[in-house]
Amino acid sequence: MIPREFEYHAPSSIPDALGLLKKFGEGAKLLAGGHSLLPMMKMRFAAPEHLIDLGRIAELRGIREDKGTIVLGAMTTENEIIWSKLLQDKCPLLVEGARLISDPQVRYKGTIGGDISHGDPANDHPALMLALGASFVLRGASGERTVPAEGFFHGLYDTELKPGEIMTAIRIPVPAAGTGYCYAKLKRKTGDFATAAAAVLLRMKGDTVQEASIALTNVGPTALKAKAAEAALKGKALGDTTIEEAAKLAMGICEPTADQRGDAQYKTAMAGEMTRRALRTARTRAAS
Amino acid sequence: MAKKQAVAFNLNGKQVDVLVEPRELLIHTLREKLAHTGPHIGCETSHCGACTVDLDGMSVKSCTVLTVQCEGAKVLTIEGMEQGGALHALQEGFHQEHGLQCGYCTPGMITRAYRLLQENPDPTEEEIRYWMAGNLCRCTGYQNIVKAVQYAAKKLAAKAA
Amino acid sequence: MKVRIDKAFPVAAPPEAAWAVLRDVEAVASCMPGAKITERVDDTHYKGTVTVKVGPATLSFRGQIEVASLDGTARSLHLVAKGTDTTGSSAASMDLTASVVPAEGGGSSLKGVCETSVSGKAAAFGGRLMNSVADQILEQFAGNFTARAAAAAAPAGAGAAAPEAPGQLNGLALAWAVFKSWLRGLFVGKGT
Amino acid sequence: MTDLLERENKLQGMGVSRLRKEDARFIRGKGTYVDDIKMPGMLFGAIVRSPFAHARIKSIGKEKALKVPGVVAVLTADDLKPVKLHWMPTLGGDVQAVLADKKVCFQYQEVAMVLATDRYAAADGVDAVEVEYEELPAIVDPHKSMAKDAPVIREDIADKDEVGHGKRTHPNHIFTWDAGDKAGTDAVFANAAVTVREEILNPRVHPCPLETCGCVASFDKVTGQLTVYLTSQAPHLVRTVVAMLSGIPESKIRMVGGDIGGGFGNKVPVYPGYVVAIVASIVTGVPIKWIESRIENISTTGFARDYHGVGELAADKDGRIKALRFTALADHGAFNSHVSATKFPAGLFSICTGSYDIPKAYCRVDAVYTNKAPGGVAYRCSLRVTEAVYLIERMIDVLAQKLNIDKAEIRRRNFVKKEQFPYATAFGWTLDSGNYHAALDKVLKAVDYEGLRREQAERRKKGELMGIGISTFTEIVGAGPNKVCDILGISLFDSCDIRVNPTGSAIARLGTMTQGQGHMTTYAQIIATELGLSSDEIQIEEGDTDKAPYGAGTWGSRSTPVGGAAAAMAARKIRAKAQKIAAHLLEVGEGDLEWEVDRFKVKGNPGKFKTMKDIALAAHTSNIPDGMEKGLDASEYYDPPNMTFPFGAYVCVVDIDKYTGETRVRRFYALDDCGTRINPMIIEGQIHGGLTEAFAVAMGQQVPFDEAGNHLGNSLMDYFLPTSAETPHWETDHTVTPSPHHPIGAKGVAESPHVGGIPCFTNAVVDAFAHLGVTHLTMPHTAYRVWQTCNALGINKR
Repeated sequence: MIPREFEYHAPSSIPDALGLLKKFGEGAKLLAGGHSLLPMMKMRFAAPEHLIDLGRIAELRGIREDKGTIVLGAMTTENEIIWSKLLQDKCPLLVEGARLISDPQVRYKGTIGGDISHGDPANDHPALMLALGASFVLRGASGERTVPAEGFFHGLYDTELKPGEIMTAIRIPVPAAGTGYCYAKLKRKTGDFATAAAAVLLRMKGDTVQEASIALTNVGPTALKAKAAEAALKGKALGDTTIEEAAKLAMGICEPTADQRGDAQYKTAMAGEMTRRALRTARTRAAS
Repeated sequence: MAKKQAVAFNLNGKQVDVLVEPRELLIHTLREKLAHTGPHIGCETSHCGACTVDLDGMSVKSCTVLTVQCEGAKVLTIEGMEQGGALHALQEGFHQEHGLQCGYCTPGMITRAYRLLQENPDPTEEEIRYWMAGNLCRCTGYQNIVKAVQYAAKKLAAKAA
Repeated sequence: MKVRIDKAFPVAAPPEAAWAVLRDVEAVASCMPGAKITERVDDTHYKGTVTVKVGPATLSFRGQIEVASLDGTARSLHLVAKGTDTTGSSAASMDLTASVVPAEGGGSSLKGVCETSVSGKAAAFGGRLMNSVADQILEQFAGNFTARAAAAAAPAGAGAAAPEAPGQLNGLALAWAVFKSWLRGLFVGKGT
Repeated sequence: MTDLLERENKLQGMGVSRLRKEDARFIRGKGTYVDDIKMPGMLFGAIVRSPFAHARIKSIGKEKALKVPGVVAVLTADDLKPVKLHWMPTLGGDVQAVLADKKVCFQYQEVAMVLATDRYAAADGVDAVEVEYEELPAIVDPHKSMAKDAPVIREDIADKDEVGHGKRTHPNHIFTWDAGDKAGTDAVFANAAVTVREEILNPRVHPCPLETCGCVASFDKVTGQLTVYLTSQAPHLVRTVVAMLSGIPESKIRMVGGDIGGGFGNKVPVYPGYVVAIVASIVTGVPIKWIESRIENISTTGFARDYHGVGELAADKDGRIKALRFTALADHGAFNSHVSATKFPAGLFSICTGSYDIPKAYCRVDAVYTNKAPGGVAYRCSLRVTEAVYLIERMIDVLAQKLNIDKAEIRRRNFVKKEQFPYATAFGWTLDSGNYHAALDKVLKAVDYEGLRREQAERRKKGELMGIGISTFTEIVGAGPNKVCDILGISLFDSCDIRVNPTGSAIARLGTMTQGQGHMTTYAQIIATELGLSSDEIQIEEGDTDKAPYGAGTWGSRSTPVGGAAAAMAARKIRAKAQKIAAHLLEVGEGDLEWEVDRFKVKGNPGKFKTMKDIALAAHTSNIPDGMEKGLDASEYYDPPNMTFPFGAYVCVVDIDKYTGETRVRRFYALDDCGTRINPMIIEGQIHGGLTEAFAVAMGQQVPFDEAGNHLGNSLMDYFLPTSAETPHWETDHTVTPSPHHPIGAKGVAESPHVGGIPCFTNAVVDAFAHLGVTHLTMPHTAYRVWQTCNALGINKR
């Protein structure tokens, strides 16, 4: 469990990092929290010649609010998210999600930007981002662009992030006050990926759903936005039948792969079950 | 062999300088170059927490941190817990509450609990079980480890008061 | 971890043209995604490599390709490829039987039977997804093959429009196949 | 009187929750585990392993590896042949390849060792070794091992019709062992009012101690002395094997256990890694360190179980068991390498009559080779006791369900009664002591069993799944009586050597080997009580074969039953001598003296006495009886007259979420009776740990393979080690029924919670489905599996 040899670089600014990326191209990998890449390097499945550590770039850190938008530096750690007063108040879904990621030590190192740009549907932030309608700030040699979470995830480890680009920030529109939320995650044990999970935002008016946002973790090649399920809820009274219909529609878009966690049938059923539970909890948290 | 790099950091209050390959893992530098064998290696895939050390105020698994990332950092290991010949309340608690058996996970447990109590000085049993879940123990079943952390929390609170 | 896939693909070229490509092992190899022939030992034995790159992970297999049989009358080719990865900790093998049969409208159809297996570290982490691997390999092989055959058949000149065999397997497909559960299996999904 | 209490307290002897002496170093990070040892010029050895489960080795290319900076040498079987160390005897009567000799028989098998200046260079070297394999068909399912056309796994012994344990009937057959009265049992079954049958699997699991296996071997070419620091639960046995193997006189081999990061059975066998490191040190003349990675640990060293059992009970209509018939197909992997007493190749499987009075019984075990890692070690139990107890504790529930008798009641009806002890089982074991009814009743009362059953009935009406599991197990530990127990011909005694110093402190050395059990603390307590010296002044040493007397080590809960007995007996020899000295000093006859806590006093004259400290000093002066040897030392090699039989009554309450399959352990109440209790604090700690490992095995552990013999989950991501968040809260309780044949009445306890806990969890999970006709579910009870059960029953429709 020893990595192959590589050169280490610790740029202190984004331009420097971009410069290094350009210079070393294919042979270079970005290092954020390192809890996906380093184990892979120790198993010698990954052997980059150059490791570019983003850990010393101050402008990639921090959580702030900017006119109704929460802006997180891509290198913001899960632990910083968990303890952020701002997020606890204005975006509790993200806090709830972060608390369910891996284990305490990993959450000190793991970053939201790394989690998202890794493009792994088993990671939790992709679904959270889809549910929250977030967008990502990507910077490359040719400048900066902001892309929505929807459409960012192309496939396993395949995202909109181009070679030579770095994700610098995550922008999340502050959910309206009184929005119900829940991240329901089923996992085998601490530190495991989700067997299936559902992220839900719910805006109610009385018993009627004004807006529902639902995204699923680890039941397809990418995190999935359950659009049909969302549409089915909009304008309806939230009850057992509507929740059931939404769950069925959510299960309809699942295409999980069998592994030690279970077969496709089980994982699909769990995606439905997590959707039901997330909707019910979100309902109890939503102001009517 | 890739060019070695000089890395300087603060280990348990003392400045140390090491010359390492970029690929060298912090756990190996601590154990083999700096003779700090308290932190142990249990899984190498960052699941067991036996290698836990405190890095700039974070509990981290030193099997998944590169030494070159520690330039200028403050590193605290089990060896740095005892102050002026006096055991830390956690070390005392693990002994008093029989929170260890084979002792292999103990340094990581204590180091992790140290940071936990900095962030939450009065944790409930449930909170302790949640915030200590990055450290595996095969001997104790955790029940006495929970007691040990509570023992230390009380003791530290009394001291502070 | 072994899987068998049995498929047929339409080829937009007459059987002769298709067979011309199929019988040329080096041409066939160039249709194999990620495959490269590095040495021709003799008419029926070749050495080559297959590289799979996915996200941050890369796996290179090096090994032999043997032409087990080449049957002109049946227009059928039987290839056996075996290899171990460069660290010796994983191994893969593929047994491919491909044959060209005439189809309506002067075209032809490529029938492929592909048995793929992975051993060692790679199997421990990706074996359960071999089905989609084999499927993908065959799909892409067929795609490249058809294009090449069509080009060969085209009056413009054989092989002129032959597609570049991709230097590595389509990340998305194989990634999904070989590495997904492996990454699930081992790594805490944080950071990159 | 208060003075008496004071003196007793000062001793910190038996029965006291004395804080552990060994903690001082561990809480400071000052333990000395094998990987902490660094010697001048030491090289690091890393092993090249097979990616195939079954293959021929066509060639091994070292050249590239030898060019890697830092790589010093690459060793293969061919390099070991000249010294005849490419094969080694196992503690199971078989032989095992140290480095693969022309052929590999399981995935990750040892093929070569790369020696390098550090572990980084060694890892690079391992990647550079080029091995050419020719893959062969593999056998993964033991049921297919003995098929006519099955590939021969062990060509090396293909011509041998036995490997240590009787006739082999197939090249992949290891042994067939049976016990009991087959004809008599069959007859009872033929005429029984009721019979039940169930196929019961103990899946392949791994003890997975937090520290992996490893060693540092150092051979001194000048003195011919070999010193090995290693993770062994039985250093003396390893020394003997190494001596047999290498021809080095045992007197020139020193094995040192040092601190061990948990064993749980994983660290009993002799592993190729140790042997290659030793050879490498002999060849290179420098110290060699070999340390397993976690993946290597789970994949190659000491798995447990893989027992495919069939349980059958015959009973009358009232549920009184008349006969038992258990068989098991045992998958031992590619080599029969686990430790087993010569006469007990299937370990102590014949304890499977459990706590019950069963007149007729027959059991049989067929062991076979497969292309999987060797082992079958005793994971926190005596060999095959978990498998045996799991069968009987499951089957009695199956019988209860068939007859619709309450699961506590059916146990009461079949228990061996208090007055029947010592009780001879149908398999010939003599259960030393027990009080099963009292234990069960105490537990049922504590958890309000009736109330729980009422609640369960209510919940079932609402379609909820609540399960109540009971386990009333009897363990068999303390191997063992020398007339029946030996390994490689060496009897399973254990030993203690006590020396009392002039000033009344003492040092005791034993042949056992602690791995977290707290021997430094508890042995001192036994001796303190026996000698009347403060346990704080009694030093305990184990594990260094140059210092400690010969012993079979710590496994199968041997330490208290055998080592602890040796300590007590040695101490008594000293006390007997002390009494003579006291009589001499007090100028009275020995018969005029009586022992009190820490002194001999003259009967009827309390003012006249000599403390053990006084006597210790006198023993080193001329003021002792004429002709008496000086000093106050004694040693004891203890041959236990019988095994000890700890028992317990456990109740587990679970709530199952039928929509996710998740099982929540609401309550677990464990009553253990380990006879005399030496240190209640340590006993409770051992029970917490054993229950947690039982929870892991029952609810999540399994080492999965595909049909080609590839591992499908050999890291800690897939292999289930529960964290503090998953682990239930444990309630413990006890009764005390001393062992009549043990010097202090103690029985051993660390394994009971594992052995008794596993069936308790499964019984609870199955009980949750009992009203739906489910009689058995295969471990581990993961959410996925439990959900599949719910789904098949159609009870989780939305």
